[in-house]
Amino acid sequence: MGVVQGDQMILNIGPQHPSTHGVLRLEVMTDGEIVSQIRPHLGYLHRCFEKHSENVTYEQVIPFTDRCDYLASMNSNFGYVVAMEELMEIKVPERVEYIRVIMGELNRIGSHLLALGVYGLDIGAFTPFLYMLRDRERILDMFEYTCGARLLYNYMWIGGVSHDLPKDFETICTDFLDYFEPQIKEYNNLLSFNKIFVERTADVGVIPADVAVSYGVTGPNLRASGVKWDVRKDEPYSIYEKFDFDIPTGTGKFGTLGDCYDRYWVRMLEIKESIKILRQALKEIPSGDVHQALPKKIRPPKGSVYRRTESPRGDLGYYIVSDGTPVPFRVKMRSPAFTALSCLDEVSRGWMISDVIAILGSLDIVLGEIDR
Amino acid sequence: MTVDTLINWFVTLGDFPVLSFLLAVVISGIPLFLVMALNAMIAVYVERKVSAFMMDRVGPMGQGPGLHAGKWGVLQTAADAIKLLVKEDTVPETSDKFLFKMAPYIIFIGAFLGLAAVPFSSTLQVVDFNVGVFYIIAVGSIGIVGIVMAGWASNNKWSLYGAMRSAAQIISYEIPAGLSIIIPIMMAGTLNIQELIAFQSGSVWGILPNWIIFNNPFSFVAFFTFFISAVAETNRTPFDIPEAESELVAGWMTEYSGFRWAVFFLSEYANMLVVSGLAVAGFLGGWQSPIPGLFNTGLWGLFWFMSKLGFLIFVMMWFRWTFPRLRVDQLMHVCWKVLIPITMFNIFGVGIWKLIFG
Amino acid sequence: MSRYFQNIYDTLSTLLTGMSITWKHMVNIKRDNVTLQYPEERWPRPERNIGFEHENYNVIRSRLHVDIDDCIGCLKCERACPVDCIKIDTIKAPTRGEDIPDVKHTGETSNGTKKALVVSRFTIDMSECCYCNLCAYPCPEECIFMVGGPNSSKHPIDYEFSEFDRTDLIYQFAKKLSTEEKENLQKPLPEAKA
Amino acid sequence: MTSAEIKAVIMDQFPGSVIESEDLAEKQVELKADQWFNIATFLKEDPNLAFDQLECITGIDLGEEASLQTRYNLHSMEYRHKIEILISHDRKEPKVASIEKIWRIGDWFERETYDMFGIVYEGHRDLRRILCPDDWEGWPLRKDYEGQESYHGIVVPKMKEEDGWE
Repeated sequence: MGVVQGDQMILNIGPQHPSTHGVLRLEVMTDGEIVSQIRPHLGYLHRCFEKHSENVTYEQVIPFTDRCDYLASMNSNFGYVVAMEELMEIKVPERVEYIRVIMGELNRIGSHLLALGVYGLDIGAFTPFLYMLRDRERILDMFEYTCGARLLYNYMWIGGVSHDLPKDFETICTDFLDYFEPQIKEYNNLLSFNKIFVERTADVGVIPADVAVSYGVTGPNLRASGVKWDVRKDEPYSIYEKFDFDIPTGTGKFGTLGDCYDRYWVRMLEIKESIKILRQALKEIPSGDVHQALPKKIRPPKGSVYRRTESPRGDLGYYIVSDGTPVPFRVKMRSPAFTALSCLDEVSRGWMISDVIAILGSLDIVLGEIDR
Repeated sequence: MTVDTLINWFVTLGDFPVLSFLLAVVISGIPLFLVMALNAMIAVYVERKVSAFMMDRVGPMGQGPGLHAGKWGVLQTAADAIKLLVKEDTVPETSDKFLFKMAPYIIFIGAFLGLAAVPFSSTLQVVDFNVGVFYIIAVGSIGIVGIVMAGWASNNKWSLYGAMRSAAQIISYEIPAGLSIIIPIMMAGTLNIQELIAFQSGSVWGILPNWIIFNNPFSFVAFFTFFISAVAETNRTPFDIPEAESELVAGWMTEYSGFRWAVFFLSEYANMLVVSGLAVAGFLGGWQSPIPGLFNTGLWGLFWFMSKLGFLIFVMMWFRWTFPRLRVDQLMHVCWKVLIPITMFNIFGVGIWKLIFG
Repeated sequence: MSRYFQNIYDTLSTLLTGMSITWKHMVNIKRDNVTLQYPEERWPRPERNIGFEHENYNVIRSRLHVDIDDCIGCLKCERACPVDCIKIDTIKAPTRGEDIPDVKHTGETSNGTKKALVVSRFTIDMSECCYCNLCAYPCPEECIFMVGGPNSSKHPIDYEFSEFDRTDLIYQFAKKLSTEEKENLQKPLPEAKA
Repeated sequence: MTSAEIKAVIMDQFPGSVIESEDLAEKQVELKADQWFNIATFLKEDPNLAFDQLECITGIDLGEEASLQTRYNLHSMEYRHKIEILISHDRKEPKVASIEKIWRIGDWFERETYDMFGIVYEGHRDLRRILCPDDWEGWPLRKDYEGQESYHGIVVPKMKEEDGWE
């Protein structure tokens, strides 16, 4: 561990801590409050997702993908299923594509809501967290109408979805969107423009664009550093080309480009974009049978595929190798939170302990996905 | 006032001055402790309900079978009290046991002494010092010794962080608090709290009560600087950095549980009481009634004092559930670079105002 | 210098707007209250009629239940389960489709298929079940399902089945067969062959 | 640029390092392990290749006796083109040059592949296990991996048959 000098102190922001967003141990070398080095220790939540998926059949892997990123499991399913359909060249009916986009975007709003709410908690504001969770509950109810589960859905299957939308899902969803849009203004007045919140997050934990790309940071964290990269626009999958929405990037609103406030603000703007997509998707959704393209026996041809999709935390990549048998030969999940956490050490040098918590919160990591 | 009357009464019985003094002090101390306990009970319940209502939830409600929390969760505080009394308060093995056990009592003494000078009404005041305001400010800083002792004794890094932060915070916020309480003293010309309140009787421009807050613009600003530094002194949001839940888990209180933690809790709410009592007495006309002419006889004084006190404590809770938390260096920035210059300017302003308008 | 006062003005205005929002929420709590008092008021589960016909599909995720009379022992659900929490043992029935009263085995299922196997053990370990509902789809007789939803008339929804002891969560659905009943079920087979 | 062109560029820059084999998909390029570090720096520095984002490093065990393989997915933010590079290692002592000096995320990806397959990346600043505990024996994702009986006295249960199931 190296000789610990006089006032150097090793502080364990340990596996059990109110704001590590999961089971993560940060071994922080500090002198006084200023942080000189952070060594994250992972693996507390390692459940051998990749080993499991070598012993279960292709469709049985889906419940495991749910449990990796349990805050956005719809998008995790979506990524796995899109990769599998590319491997097996299955063309999915139009209605299923629309349902998947609707579910993916709703799940993105839900995940961002929780990320922003918990970020307010890390900075010390209790009330926005409650408001955001109250609205997230309404999204979880919609998921429950459709597939029965609130958090871990196993809803998207290879070649389709398990259940069609309930009859009045469109009205329920549009009611939610109409109710939810003015709420964003309230969150902004309460938290986003709050001077103390701005003081605590502006110019804190700046990730320059090249460091972000070199650390493989993706998603809102990368866009906050000014790099305009979104898999939905740059490597379009499913029917995302049909919708017009734009990609919000960081603008250094209250401080330098790529600081904690930008990461927070990009997520808030992304919620507005997701609402735009949802409104278009709900208007144009065709009818049709969702079980039509479900293959009876899933036995993909020999070969491998690497497919990326845009999860709320960034590029969620699935590298699937199949050897012709109904059991996957190798499934590797490239987790966006894993790369986001890797840059924590370099970014939070020289900041104070309370800033480390702020930076960690702004990266919006989920330990289920990091440890797999 | 009660201590003096008791002493005079005992002396008439028989001339043993030391014993009568001790008796008087002990007898008038007991209601003080009751006020503290009652205040903590009510404040905990009100805090739960206020925070709940602000977050679109309803807080503790008495639902469910068997033992539950009373009609609107009224028994919740009783449940808390029993829990804290019954719960085992552990003393960590590696901690400095003597200091660990002493810390709660020192913090309690800090709050308890301060309460002695709070003027609940024209007659209801335990001791009427002729240097009341100075006494409360001085006694307010005893608590820091207890906090640092608690932080150091529990021998864990988080508590040490919490203690260091709270020491820096309370000491540095003593200055703006002291400076902004000078303004009522300058205007009333006395340190004695009862005379300070008496000075604020009558009305100005007919309808407005003659409180110091309405007296001139500088004292109006001085009330807010005093209130902000008072919030910082009792470690409440947005200055609750010592026991920042999301960083230091519970700061210097982490290792405490059971009754010792209850004492900390008691003295936190008592500190809030003392500090807002001083704010009310200094700026909002103590037990004077807001309508100048009417309702200022006998028990009305107590009612007005308690309602103003209640409002200020509610505002402190309102702060807690709305604002995020400052960082330690920002806290220092606000104190040294914002509050102190403003209070200096206020003192200068009030001086000029008194010279011109007498 | 002006930035200093601008800062103070910003702080005051944003903090006051924040406070006004919490005040607004506090004042009309009657309208905005979201919490339910759990034991008395329960959040309605989706089986209430919100726009889809219950008869054709079951979307509920709750405790698994098996109508053992309809189960033909095809082991499809055991293979479909990703976490292997279903265990089934079957014994070859002496004659296809006849009831065997002494072990209370019914020969035919409700929709008419003749059973060739006697299910001697059908256990589901609900403490390991991940509620993914993958086992309900392949069942030819639709005899394994999650309680509630379309079948809530016979089996009302149940998601509060917590136990004190973990092994109580292992549900046995097959009828109890004593050991000698199992023997004499196997014994007659050799005579039939001979 | 399509992956074929990128393959051609690599071939003429580093002759003899590309291994031709038929069952490779069009977008994959198999390289020998010896010059990998220079090729990697070339891929990153070259102006018209500019692979500045290392998407993913996947370790694969190709079968009981077959070799281990590391697959690098590279992507360029500028030109939006991608390439997948495969490097095989023999089972006994898999070794390859580490690229974490070039792409900083390589640090953690390589540590994870080392943790799961035991592929040693030379020149890595601090190669140790990232997900499994530091003193875990064996490489979990290899096909011939046998879970250890007990870890620090905690027995690793084999199958659920014995406990609690009658």
